[in-house]
Amino acid sequence: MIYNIPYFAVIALILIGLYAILFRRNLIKIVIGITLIESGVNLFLITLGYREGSTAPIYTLSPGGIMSMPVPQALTLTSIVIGVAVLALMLSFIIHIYRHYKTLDVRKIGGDD
Amino acid sequence: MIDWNSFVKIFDTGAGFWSPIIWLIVILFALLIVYIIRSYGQKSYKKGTEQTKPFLSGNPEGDRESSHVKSSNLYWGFMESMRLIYKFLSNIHTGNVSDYVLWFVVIMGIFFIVIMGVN
Amino acid sequence: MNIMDHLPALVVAVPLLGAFLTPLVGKVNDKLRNIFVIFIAGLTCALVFLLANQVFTDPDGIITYVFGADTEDTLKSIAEQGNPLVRILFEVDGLSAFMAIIGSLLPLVAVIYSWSFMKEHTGLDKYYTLILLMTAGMLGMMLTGDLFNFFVFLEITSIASAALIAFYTDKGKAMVAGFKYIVISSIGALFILLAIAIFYAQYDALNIAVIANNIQYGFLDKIALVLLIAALGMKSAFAPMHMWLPDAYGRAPASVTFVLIGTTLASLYGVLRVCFTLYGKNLAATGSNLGSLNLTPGFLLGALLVVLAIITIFVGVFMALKQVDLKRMIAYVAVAEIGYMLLAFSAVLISLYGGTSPNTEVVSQTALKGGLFHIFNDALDIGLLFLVAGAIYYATKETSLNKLGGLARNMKYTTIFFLIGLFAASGMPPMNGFASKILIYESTYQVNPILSVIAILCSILILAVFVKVFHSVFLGPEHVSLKNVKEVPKIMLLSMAIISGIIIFFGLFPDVVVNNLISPAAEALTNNKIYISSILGVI
Amino acid sequence: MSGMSRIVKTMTSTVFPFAMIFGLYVIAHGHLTPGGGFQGGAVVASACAMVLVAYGSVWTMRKIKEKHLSVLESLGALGFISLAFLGLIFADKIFFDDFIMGPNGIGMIFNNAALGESDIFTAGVIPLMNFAVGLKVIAGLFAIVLVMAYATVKVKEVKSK
Repeated sequence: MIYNIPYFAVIALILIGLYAILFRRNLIKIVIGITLIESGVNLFLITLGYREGSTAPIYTLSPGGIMSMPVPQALTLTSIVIGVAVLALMLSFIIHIYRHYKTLDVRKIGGDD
Repeated sequence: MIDWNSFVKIFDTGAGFWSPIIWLIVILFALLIVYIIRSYGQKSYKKGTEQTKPFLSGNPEGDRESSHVKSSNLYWGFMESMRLIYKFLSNIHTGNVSDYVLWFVVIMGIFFIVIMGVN
Repeated sequence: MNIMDHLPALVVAVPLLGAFLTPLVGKVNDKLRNIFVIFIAGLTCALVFLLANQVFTDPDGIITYVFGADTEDTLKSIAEQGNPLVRILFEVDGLSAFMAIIGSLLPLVAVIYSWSFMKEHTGLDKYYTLILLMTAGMLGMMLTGDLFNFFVFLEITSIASAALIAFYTDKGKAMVAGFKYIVISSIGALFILLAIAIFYAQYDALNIAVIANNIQYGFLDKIALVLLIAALGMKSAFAPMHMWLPDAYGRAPASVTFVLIGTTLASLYGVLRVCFTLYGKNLAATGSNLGSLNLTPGFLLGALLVVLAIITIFVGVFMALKQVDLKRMIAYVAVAEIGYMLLAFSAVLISLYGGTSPNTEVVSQTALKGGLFHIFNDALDIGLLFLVAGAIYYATKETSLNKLGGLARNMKYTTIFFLIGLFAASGMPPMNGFASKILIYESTYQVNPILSVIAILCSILILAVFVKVFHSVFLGPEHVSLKNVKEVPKIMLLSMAIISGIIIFFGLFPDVVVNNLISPAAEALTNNKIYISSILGVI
Repeated sequence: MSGMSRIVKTMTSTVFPFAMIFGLYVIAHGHLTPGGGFQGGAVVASACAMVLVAYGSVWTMRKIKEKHLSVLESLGALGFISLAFLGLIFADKIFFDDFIMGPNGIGMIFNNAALGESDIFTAGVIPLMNFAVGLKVIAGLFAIVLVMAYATVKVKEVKSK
């Protein structure tokens, strides 16, 4: 049971992120929701690669024994890097939107018809 | 690589065939007939005279700008008869990004229920 | 170094190299930079054509490329020892090559078009960099054989596209459209990553072929299927998840919209890959019975997608009739066209796995060919219409249909190109749109006649939409403000002429295209055993 | 964003070299210890961001221009992709190959057994790629933060008018 806690955390993070995106009106909070989902997915990937009592997967000076799987860590790192780029882009959009509309309310900036 | 015979081959559509070349020949033939019929018409038509002006029961012709149907008024009848559908469609196209994501979650839920539930 | 051995890598690496060189070349001279970008896009296109030729003449119809190691050694060691696959592979089969041709042709025409179209704007170094990055990402999505790599390329494409949609930074609505696009894309991509993680947890692999070989269709696989189809479906604008598309297409510069069509189709390619290759083994498995109908997973998926397809066609056409903004209107028609492709592919799934129709083989092959042919035709037709819309914007600085009129007097060539696009997009003979739509009609009629009736009716409505545009933009009296409108520069006409030429060629000789381009792609889709055995040896 | 108090500025100047060196260490040891181009680059960029916060974006913008940073960023990306292309030219002629320390790598001449144990290129192209990525990340992240900080200044000016 105790080893399943990370998976519950993953589900909780994704649901909280979706809640923020669906029901919050502030653009910044929507962006926070996206980063929460991203953290959830990253936690899921990291949890997949972990085995109990394993060491970091570095060959030099390795104490031996089991090592945790490095591939999910590489995937997570890539995902984090992409997340930084997406976050920066979204925040710069928000700066521009604020400059044009003088509001961050998601309902007031929509309506393109 | 490309088989040059295929340029003249007839395109098989499963139940029938489709050949643009034959279609073009038929259309050209039809245009020829139209031209022949047209050449039997009145020869007394002259451009630039009173003949070409529109006849509006003797009233003077209105301003051209105002007589042009604007695009937002085109298909008025169609949209009026489909008013309920258009009202519904306008209501769901809110332009709000939260709603876009909500639709994604809804579709994901429907797929989830159907695929999990049936099999 | 034999360049022919490294084509799959070069197809992605050349635009990437070009993208990072562009700001440095831009420091020298603007004209030199434009020539350089066109050269890179042309080189990419040429490499894609060479690659496609290699794939189509290959006996198995598939080319595998391993990054960072010798391809043959790696494949041999996998076949002998069953090595765990940690290397990134590119697998180019008929479908990938077919999509890559679209994905390299669109940016080439777009950069030629941008020479005049974007001339008056600043920040063009970044614009061209992003266009090339988008190209690299798009081609990577189409060629890769690795799921995680697919996700990375998807994100590269999304980020570059979002930044380009918001190119007109002085317009608030463009910024909002860019923001909506990046939110939608990043959420979709995160759910795709979740599905990939589920696969990795179960099968210890990221390679599409390895997962497709081992897949069990258990509980977790079903979750992954739902996540992948929903997320990729949102990226390829299935209704009712299509609403980002009119915003994004309508607000981006016309040349960017032209490339965006390619990225949307790349996501559609992802849907096909997931349905037919990744889950190809499981779709025919027996499911529960509903009356006399056996609900196989494939049939169920097809039934769900056919509902989405009909909704997509309906919503796209009905909303298009209502619009008054030219680019938004064409964007809604683009949504409807995606519905047609989806209709064809769901007809394939239903006829293959429904097991009720007598001549399944013919129907599914016809539908598949029609859908794939329509992918190319949609890119060309809708793309041409967007280029024309861009030309009208360039000449008049106006996109609202109510403020345009009588442009046919001053813009003769643009009018002709618009007419070609009109006929092609609404499926009038003898244009290419008709050739693909008739395949879709005939195959869906055999699945269910109502589907094809709806499809034909909506096709007529598409014609009505464009008649409205033609009437209000090109006919009628000239507006006072539009008296001095001039024809657009020759280089924009040239790029429109290239696309029109391809449209007319495809329309007049559909058999050539179907035999040489579409058939290998259809073969690759229906037979996923080749895809698997090219990595894992004969199974 | 205007600058902060004198205390903050002094402390920033003191800490900045250490943060910088730590970041560069993480980049340079990326192939031996946890870390690498992105992580080290992020550390260096946050050190730069610290200067930005302490001294204000207007002052920083006077010292370093965003366009110079974008050239550096291009150079970093270019270095990475060129290393991949160099694999096509040297050694085994494979894209993304380790052309320095691979089986037929050109770096093997330095690692001659006769010279003792002083192997120079134990990790092949990986450190070089780490340097390229690090350059890109430093320049890219700092440019993002700088431009964003500068943009908020403009928003405030517009507001006050």
